[in-house]
Amino acid sequence: MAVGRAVDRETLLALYRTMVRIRTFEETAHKEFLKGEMPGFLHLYSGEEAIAVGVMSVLEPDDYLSTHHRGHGHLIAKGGDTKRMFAELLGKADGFCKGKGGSMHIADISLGVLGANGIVGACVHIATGAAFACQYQKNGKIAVAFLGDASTNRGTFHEALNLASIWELPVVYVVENNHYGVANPQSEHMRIKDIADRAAGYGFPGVVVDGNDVIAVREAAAEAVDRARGGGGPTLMECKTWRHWGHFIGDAATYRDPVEHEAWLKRDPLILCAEALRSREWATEEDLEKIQAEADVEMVAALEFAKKSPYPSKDELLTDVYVD
Amino acid sequence: MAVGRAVDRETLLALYRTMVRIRTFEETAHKEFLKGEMPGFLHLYSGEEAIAVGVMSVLEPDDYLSTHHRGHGHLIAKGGDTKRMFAELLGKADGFCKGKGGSMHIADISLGVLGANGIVGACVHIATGAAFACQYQKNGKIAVAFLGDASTNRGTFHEALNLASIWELPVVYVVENNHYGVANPQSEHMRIKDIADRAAGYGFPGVVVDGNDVIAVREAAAEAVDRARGGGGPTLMECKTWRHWGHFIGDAATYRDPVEHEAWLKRDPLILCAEALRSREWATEEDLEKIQAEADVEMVAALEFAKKSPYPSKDELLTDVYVD
Amino acid sequence: MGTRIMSYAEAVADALKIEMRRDPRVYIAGEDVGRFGGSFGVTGYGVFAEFGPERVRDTPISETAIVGHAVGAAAAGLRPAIEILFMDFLLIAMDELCNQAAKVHYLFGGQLKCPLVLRTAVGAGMGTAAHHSQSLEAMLCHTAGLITIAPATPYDVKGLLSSAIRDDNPVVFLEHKMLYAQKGEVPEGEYLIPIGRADIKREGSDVTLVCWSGMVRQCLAAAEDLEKEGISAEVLDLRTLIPLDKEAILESVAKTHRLAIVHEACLTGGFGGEIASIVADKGFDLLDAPIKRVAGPDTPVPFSPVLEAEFIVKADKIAAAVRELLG
Amino acid sequence: MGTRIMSYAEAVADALKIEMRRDPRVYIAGEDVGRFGGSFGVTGYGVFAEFGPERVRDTPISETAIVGHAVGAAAAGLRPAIEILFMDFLLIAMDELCNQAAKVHYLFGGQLKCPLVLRTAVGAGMGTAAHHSQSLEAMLCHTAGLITIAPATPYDVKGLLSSAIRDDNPVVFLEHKMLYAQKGEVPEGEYLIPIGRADIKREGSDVTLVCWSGMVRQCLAAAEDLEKEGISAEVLDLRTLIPLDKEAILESVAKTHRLAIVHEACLTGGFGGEIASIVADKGFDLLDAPIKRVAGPDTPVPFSPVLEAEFIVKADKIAAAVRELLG
Ligand SMILES: Cc1ncc(C[n+]2csc(CCOP(=O)(O)OP(=O)(O)O)c2C)c(N)n1
Ligand SMILES: Cc1ncc(C[n+]2csc(CCOP(=O)(O)OP(=O)(O)O)c2C)c(N)n1
Ligand SMILES: [Mg+2]
Ligand SMILES: [Mg+2]
Repeated sequence: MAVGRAVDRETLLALYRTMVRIRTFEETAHKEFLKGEMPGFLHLYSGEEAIAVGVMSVLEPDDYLSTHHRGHGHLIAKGGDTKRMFAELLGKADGFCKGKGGSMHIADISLGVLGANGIVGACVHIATGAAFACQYQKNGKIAVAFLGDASTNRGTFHEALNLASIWELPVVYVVENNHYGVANPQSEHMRIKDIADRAAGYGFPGVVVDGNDVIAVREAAAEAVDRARGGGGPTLMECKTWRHWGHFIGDAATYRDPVEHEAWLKRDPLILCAEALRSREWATEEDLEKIQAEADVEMVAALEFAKKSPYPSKDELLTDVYVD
Repeated sequence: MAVGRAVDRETLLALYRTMVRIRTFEETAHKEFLKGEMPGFLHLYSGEEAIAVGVMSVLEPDDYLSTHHRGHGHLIAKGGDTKRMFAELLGKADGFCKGKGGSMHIADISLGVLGANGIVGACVHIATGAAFACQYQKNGKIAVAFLGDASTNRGTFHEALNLASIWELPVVYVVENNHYGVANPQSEHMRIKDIADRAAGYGFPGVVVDGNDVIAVREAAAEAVDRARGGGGPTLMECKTWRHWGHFIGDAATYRDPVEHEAWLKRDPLILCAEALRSREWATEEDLEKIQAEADVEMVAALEFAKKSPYPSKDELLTDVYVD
Repeated sequence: MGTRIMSYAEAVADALKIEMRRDPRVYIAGEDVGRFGGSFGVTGYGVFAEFGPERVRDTPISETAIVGHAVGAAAAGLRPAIEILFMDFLLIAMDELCNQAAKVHYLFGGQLKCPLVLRTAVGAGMGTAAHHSQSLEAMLCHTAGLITIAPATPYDVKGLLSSAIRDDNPVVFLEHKMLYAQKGEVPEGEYLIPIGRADIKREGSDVTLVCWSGMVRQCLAAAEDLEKEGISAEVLDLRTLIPLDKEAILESVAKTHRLAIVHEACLTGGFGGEIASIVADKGFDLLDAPIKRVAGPDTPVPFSPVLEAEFIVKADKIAAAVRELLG
Repeated sequence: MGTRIMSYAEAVADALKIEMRRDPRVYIAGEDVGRFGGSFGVTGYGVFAEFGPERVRDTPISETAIVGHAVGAAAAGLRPAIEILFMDFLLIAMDELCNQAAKVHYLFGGQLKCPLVLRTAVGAGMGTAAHHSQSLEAMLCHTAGLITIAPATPYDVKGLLSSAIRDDNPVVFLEHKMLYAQKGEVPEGEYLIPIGRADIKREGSDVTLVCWSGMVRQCLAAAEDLEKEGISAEVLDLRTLIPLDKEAILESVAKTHRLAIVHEACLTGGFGGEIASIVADKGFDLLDAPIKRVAGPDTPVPFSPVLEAEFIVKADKIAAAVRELLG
């Protein structure tokens, strides 16, 4: 089923709202982490919201996706409940994974979200396999993988994309090119400028997209999703973007050029989307503030919920190892 | 040191002689295998001789190479002693590996041959690492990997080529595209026609070569080798070719189109090279027959030597596990 | 339905066909499993002929994709029966197997199942050297979340493969390449052998020989030789390694008071250690003698026929260890 | 030269610097080991500063290339000291490590050496869940051709890393991430601790606690608690797992007649099995009680702090097992 590409007022407001909710979720988690209340690693999606939101806006509710360590935004954009997400981040019993997974393994399988993943590059195979299941079952669904620029140097990327090409699978590979692995800039982890060019090695289309422009992402995603659903096989979609913070919280990102950083901050996807709304006169300052205020309220309540949620009982250590 | 590209009479005769020696080695092994005298798998290089011989003709004696399961030709072309090769194929004490490796692991390290390998795709990393050692030691050497078409679908191919590109290593990747994995034709294991196109994903040159024309291989290899030695980084060289037999001896290769097979047999690299010699009037029929006769004598003696060589003593099972 | 004499390879194919008829979600993927019929000929026994290229799928040489895609396919409702040609190549896909397939159920708090079967050929004996001969079951048995099965007979291989395909957990199914041609009586229709149940392949009273896969034959041969000397050896074929049938092991040792564990894999770090440890803890008071392990040497598998023959544990070595235990 | 108080992480860096000064063939490669200083900060302790990007090399996220290229580099005369950030990721490169690095010396009949050191961080305790917390030493210990080292103190880590880098075999060097910040007295200059030699970290006469890496601290704490109850526990830190110091284990058991083996890794298939098996064979007559293993449960490592804390073996569990042994 092809999705209408035209972005009307309601749609753009909805996209903006989801982006604001992701940002607010992330910055709430950020503060909580700095207080020392959150165990493990925290990789924030702040600055990359347009990608998850733009892509998800053209997916059907039961399409699949798999993602990587920076996966909160994808789950929210697919409809994830932020209460249960914060609970997972705190290792609580009400978390989606009963606290067993945490930030790096957050997932709501009922939404088709086959999980964030602690292994860089693992999601590429998982989405490919899910896409195969869709094709095999002829159920009209598709799958999307979200992955980082640096992850495209893993062998899994190569093997998965080649398999998807051979089997003509209904899958879209969305590279979130934030120009860095951890501290390693793209120019030092590969010798090409556009990762989309790698699609040529597999014989399917690769496209470069402004990953901070939610409308551009949505348009490119619509084309890729239509291709997948229509039996046209995979697409590699490279979205150029920038993370606002270090690789994880605790990384001051001193390896980045401050001038470049500032320039990217000016192209914050929320700012760009707000401007698009304003310039079309689809939203007043008040409307925008209201969206932010609602997100603030949601996240305060969600975090509150998570804090009150109990820890899993110790017996949970031994459950879910095998299916009985 | 750039190698002269001009092919004079002496050079072409030498190339032809080595190709004939490889073919004769392989067909001698073939017969022996059919008699049941050779354990394990036997993957013959018959039909692909022009590649090893053409590439090796522009290498220096102490350059490195690593190869795959179909690796006899590379060792002979690098100067390997056919007596010790047959001994290895028979699992004898005089084999290069004392009989511990066999056909799939044949190697003469003193010639820079870092081994055939039972793991498809492993040689790509090994040559890349050896090339790094050359660069690091600034010793002017380079490394070459010989690999199959189907092996380029492994993740190792992707990771190694990307690393070589980033580090600008002096390495040449020679894909011996015989159009099949085991029974899987190229059209079913990848959706692109020219594997050389994959180089674009790493930002270095890829070239397509007629792999049955030893002069063409030599010329393309000279360029790639000069680039590597001159600090210009890696090259992906795809040599189109055809194996005369099944994947291993015992595979009747019924999956191939007989018409296509016949067409390729007419382009047997030995036939093409012989014609090149004749048309230039660089060799008479007699000269060519003499080369074949010498190869026959060599291989009879070499096999004889190998048969007489003792098996390793049983104690050898436990040696060479660790370096003391 | 009656029984039929069939080879171990045919028995594997038989189970595949029965399960694929029964459940359309089951498909096969691997290198050259399609028209070529598999490098050990398994899918050539009518599997490809019956189910065709949609359900018996050739893959590129991409071991991480074979295992990795299956995790996603299983998560999205299929039941992959994938093949890694030689177990040695499974080392390429350990991340997909051990970090993904084995862990997704736990990681996501039970939200996801990963019902896949990974068939692979183990063992030495074909002269194929160090990259085509290993028995690496110990690595898998250390991975919580995986089931590991290693049948020794045509009867067991069929019944256990059916059970494996119907199980909701990821299963690694080890087929010994020197057993493919071995024949035996096999029921024609469908039957299930429960996962996790060992089988006494020969009763005995003086010593317990715990074994699996290719070593069952060697233990039976050793037991026959020992009988001539008046020594009665019980041969306990584990069949499934994880979950391990500890009760069967302890029961047998309670009867014989002596234990030797026999495996083809290298001694050090082999799965024999697990079995010995369990008995040295829970069965300590049952033992009249030290626990012996008879296993491959700590070396790669060599190519040369004389060395390979020396590598593989044979009946004589097993019998010698038993004599030591009783001497 | 005197000694200095330094952390385990600094001690690792110290050994790297000493060996890189000593031998220009030694170089480092890994993800973010360069200017960033390594994700655990190790190369940030002056290693990158001193040796720069030529010898301390950032790689792409390409674990098979990190390990695989090192085999070729070692074959061509270098001595790579590579890093795989978390041991969990080593599952990606098991083929390069176990099929290539470990086997090339044997495969090629001794023609080739593969002197490489692979440093990697193991263990739970940071709340990083199932893909960043594993202790997978048992898989390595089952691979003939590899040396496996797992030091527990700043002193041991420095002396053993120097020995590892000078060794001509492939060595996997396991650094426990919860030990990086632990401080201790370390000689300033170069010194070598022999590979394959266990160390009695505390003498005792009633029971032997065999342990390594992160569990040494827990065993020492347990021994202290037990002392208050009049139980004298010997803490034997293996330090090197392969080659295993069997003599030291058997000697200690000859003295104490009781053995508990303690490891953080999951119980089933863990390296504890190997140790128990050796003692149940060669030390059977020395034993006055069953052999106990105190180990992680057979589960992935969970994220939630309460579950992770439950996963990790602590002194109280060890002491309880000892009481059972003596009770
Ligand atoms: C296989 C593997 N290697 C290394 C890591 C450690 N690691 C986690 S995130 C990361 C960088 C990922 O970069 P990229 O793919 O660009 O994603 P980004 O973090 O920029 O979104 C690294 C090296 C890992 N988790 N898994
Ligand atoms: C990692 C791995 N997977 C599978 C195999 C089994 N195998 C051996 S050769 C081969 C086909 C190789 O095809 P290609 O790379 O084109 O080389 P060719 O045999 O055609 O020269 C396969 C699948 C292997 N040895 N290693
Ligand atoms: Mg990135
Ligand atoms: Mg080929």
